[in-house]
Amino acid sequence: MAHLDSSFSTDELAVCAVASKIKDGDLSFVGVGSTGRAFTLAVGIPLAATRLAQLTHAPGASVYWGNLLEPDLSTAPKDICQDTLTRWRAAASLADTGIKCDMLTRRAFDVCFDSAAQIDQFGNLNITALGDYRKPNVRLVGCLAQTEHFAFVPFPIVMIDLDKRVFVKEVDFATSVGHMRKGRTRAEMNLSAGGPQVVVTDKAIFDFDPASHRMRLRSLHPGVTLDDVLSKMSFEPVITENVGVTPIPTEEQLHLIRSVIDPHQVLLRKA
Amino acid sequence: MAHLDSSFSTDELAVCAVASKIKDGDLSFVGVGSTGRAFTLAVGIPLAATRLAQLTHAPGASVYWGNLLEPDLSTAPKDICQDTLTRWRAAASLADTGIKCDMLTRRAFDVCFDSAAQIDQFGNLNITALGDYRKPNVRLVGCLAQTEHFAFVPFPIVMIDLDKRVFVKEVDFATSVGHMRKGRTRAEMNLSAGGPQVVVTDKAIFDFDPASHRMRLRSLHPGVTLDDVLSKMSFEPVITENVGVTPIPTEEQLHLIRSVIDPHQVLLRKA
Amino acid sequence: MKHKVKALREALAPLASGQTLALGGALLRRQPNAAVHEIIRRGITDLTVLGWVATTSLDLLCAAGAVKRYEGAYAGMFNFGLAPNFRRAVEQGAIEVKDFSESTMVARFRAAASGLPFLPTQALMGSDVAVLNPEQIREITCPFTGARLHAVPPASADFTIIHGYVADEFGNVQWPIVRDSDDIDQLIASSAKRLIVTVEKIVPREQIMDTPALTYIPGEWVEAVVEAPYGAHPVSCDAFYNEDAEHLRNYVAGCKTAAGAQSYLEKFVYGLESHAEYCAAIGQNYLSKLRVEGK
Amino acid sequence: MKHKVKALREALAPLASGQTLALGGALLRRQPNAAVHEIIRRGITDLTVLGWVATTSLDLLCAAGAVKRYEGAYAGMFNFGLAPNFRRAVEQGAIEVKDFSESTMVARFRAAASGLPFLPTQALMGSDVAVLNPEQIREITCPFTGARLHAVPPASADFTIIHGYVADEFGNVQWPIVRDSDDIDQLIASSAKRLIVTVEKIVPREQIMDTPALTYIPGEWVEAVVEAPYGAHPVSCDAFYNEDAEHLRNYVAGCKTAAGAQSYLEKFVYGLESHAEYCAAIGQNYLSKLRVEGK
Repeated sequence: MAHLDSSFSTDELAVCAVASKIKDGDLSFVGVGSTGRAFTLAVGIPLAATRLAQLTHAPGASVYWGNLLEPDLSTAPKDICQDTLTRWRAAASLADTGIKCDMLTRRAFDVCFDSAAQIDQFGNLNITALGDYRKPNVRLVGCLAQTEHFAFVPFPIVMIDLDKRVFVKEVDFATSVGHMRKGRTRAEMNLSAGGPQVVVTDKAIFDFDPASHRMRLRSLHPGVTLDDVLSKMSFEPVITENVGVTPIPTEEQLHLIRSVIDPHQVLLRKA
Repeated sequence: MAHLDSSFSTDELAVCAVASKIKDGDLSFVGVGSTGRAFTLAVGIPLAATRLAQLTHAPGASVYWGNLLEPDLSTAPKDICQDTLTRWRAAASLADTGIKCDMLTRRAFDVCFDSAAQIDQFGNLNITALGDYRKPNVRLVGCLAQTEHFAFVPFPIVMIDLDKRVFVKEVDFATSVGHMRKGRTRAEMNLSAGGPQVVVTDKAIFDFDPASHRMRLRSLHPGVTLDDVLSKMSFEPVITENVGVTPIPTEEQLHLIRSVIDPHQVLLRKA
Repeated sequence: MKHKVKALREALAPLASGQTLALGGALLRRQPNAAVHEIIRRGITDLTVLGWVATTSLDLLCAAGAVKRYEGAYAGMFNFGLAPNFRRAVEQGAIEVKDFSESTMVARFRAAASGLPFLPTQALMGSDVAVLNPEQIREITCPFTGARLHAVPPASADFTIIHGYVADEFGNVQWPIVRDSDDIDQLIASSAKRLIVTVEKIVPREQIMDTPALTYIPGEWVEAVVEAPYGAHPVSCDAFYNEDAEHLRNYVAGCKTAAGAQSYLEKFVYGLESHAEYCAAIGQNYLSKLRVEGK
Repeated sequence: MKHKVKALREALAPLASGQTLALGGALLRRQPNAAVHEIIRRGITDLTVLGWVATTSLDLLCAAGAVKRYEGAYAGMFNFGLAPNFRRAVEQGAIEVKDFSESTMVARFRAAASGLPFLPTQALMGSDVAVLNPEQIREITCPFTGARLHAVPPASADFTIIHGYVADEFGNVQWPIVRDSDDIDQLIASSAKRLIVTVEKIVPREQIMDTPALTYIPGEWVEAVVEAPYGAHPVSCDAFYNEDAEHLRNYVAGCKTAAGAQSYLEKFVYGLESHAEYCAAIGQNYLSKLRVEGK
């Protein structure tokens, strides 16, 4: 563990990319996650990134994870079973989740993290149903608070691996509203500022073009080609001249992630 | 204390009258009261009456007093300072008063107790201001939850001593709406069933005439004449043929009040 | 203040097919599974289920064909995947779903708890949640600002079932000081018309009365309280026992088919008479290994 | 997660005349009187005060001529009578009052806490509370049932001040397990834009982190936390000290006239530099007799 390898995983790259978006004092909404890969994307990377930000440029950053407000991220978790969460030390565990919902709707969060089964070119997300909503091909989980995330949080970060069936032209069901839906802008739908700001994938990072409201390629991960990316999307993102390469983690960042933040590989599971 | 006097006080009479209105299983809203006589009327008599009902015909009756739900009334209080309330044993002391307000508005109470600076012939109450609301002769306390009491509780019991300045033709300000206000019935004001059901005074007991919506004399306390009563009211109540005499306390009731319920005379203070 | 302890069967006797049932619990915590087993044994059908973030309780009812409609913010098996029986029934068109987001489901329970015919929300603007549910999500205008909002109706259930930690025999339910508070059980309880609470343990009234601020569901809201230790199994009751990961994995795998779901129900529900028999079938020794108290 | 401990003067420095100020506390419990003394010393005027069931905090501000408008469910001195300075100012037309009932004041703080431009209520039907306040109480129609209701606007304050029990240096405020919960301090705190909390004692962060469910105001909501022992005097901080009945009786008697109110303010506010001087003026030995801890 002490001996660092200068190579890094895609998840470690994502942790550093996400950490760079977190500002000092930011409060981030982190869900309790789901199974396997979805846990890593929705919980593991966000928690590791917040802790990395705390340890580097944003000592005052914090998270609301599950119903733990400012959980102590200095102790690396050994597992994620119920009792570990029950006894996790935190600044607050308010009486019910309704209080957290109020914080969402009164815009008390700065950042949130979202994953989904579908995302479209305008950043609409679907975690509800694939196919016809009333008799779907695949019934998914519902909404959780992801509808609120895009309605009320200024800086939602989407964490999804690139996949042609996931990055679709138009979502079957818009659980969370992006920058345009059925030709209507957020303002026309009575939504204020918000919607997804960054999409972090395993191949590239995107944001959204203010003019067209469409997803825009910002950087390719090291060693990834534009064709790699486009071959995994069912729509073409906006591509400008200044597409960069996603910055690689520094030795210091890798040391912190591997030795301090997640030594038991609970947050970033080995593939 | 053990030797009982067959004579009784007006407050003891009131305790027995109120107790007779409390049914088994009733949940009563009792405020935290105010100073002197108002405390006896709004808190002392209601608590003593509920305890008397518990000890006689209504073992399942209970109160929500302040924010104590089902306080232990079996221990007679020695004083009413903050710490006595803080440490009063109870079944529940819910996280905030908003939860009690929800219980009011969803009609979870059966009975409530109200006192006021003015009550009029239709049972409207005023605890807000005497004179012109915008520049009052006497500014009173506001509303508390008394507006909700008459809007949402099926059986409000009003506790007021008879007084010409209190029993007025029309209240200066209707904090709580009775059976008619400015010529409009409860239904016309979009209020459902409720409003004051009984008015217990130091001279007589009243209810309300369903036809005219006006206060109606039900019984005179022992030794009180109709003229005594009318001389202390600024309006004439409905008077039917069957005006009775308020039942006097039994020896058993007096024993319970004096020796078991309030031996330290905290609830029923000596005049 | 009435003695409210009942047996599970007796407590649930008034529940009938076709009614609306609200379920407490959140993800893998305090799903009222013992009560759900009893409802399934009763052969109840055509329920409208109002949930929050439901897992096993809802999915078991779906396995038994007891549900005709679900309204909630989530239906799944948390880190064990999608809810297999719920999913199959919805995909077959056997269950109608009305989705709500978390804050709007909270608003619906709050409306019911405060006796209001609606509450406003701005969470669903532009979302297909609103577009596809004009029955329950309607546009209104703020009379002060002119802002456009949606109204959502109260989550009004005929019956509500919650699994709590401990209670006295009058139905006053308390939480431990260290617990996982990521749920809305108190709110769901306060919205109930007829509330049945199962608890891990009935404790002496004296213990409750000493710390009234730990009571989160007062007996005044409760119709019946039932002692059902391990009443949330196979999910957890935080501060008492962990989720049973092995059982949950087997459940999700077995319920991939309708036939598999039927054999699960035969083995753990239909074939048993009571919650005590369920605990015996799971094994008391096995269950005790899930316990976390005193850690 | 930021260090938020400040001195009272520093914490209140951003408050300016003409702003809207929400006050926590209920009757004779946890009125933020130390903070109110400081506001009066600052010479702040023209405040709109949003209260709940306010006593000393409001009345002191009225004595100092700092209030132009009050909105709340109560203003008085509980069992010590009417609020003398509030009453005089209102009767002289110097203060405009907008009365609300308890559930509607709760609705207004809830609207602010959840970012909504209004909440509906049925509590004020027919009451002069509504008839005389068309500015803030407007009729609306339920889009589901057609029922007539009123809308009330959010209780939106520029600043909010709460007196709490204990907090860590990051502003996480906890309540004791045995306390008097008859208030809406958590709700008022959650509705705040800029929240200043005074507490009896700053305690180590470790103590807070062990029992996160006892935190009722998280530091994330707090702009500054101030250690102010006896910060609610002359009212009580339940579980810490009782109300000072003698002081309150003298206050109410003395404030029967404007001149009496001025001499009270000279003695206990203007003539002192800080809360520490206030406590010294009252007398530490005298104060310690009000304590109830460990009883």
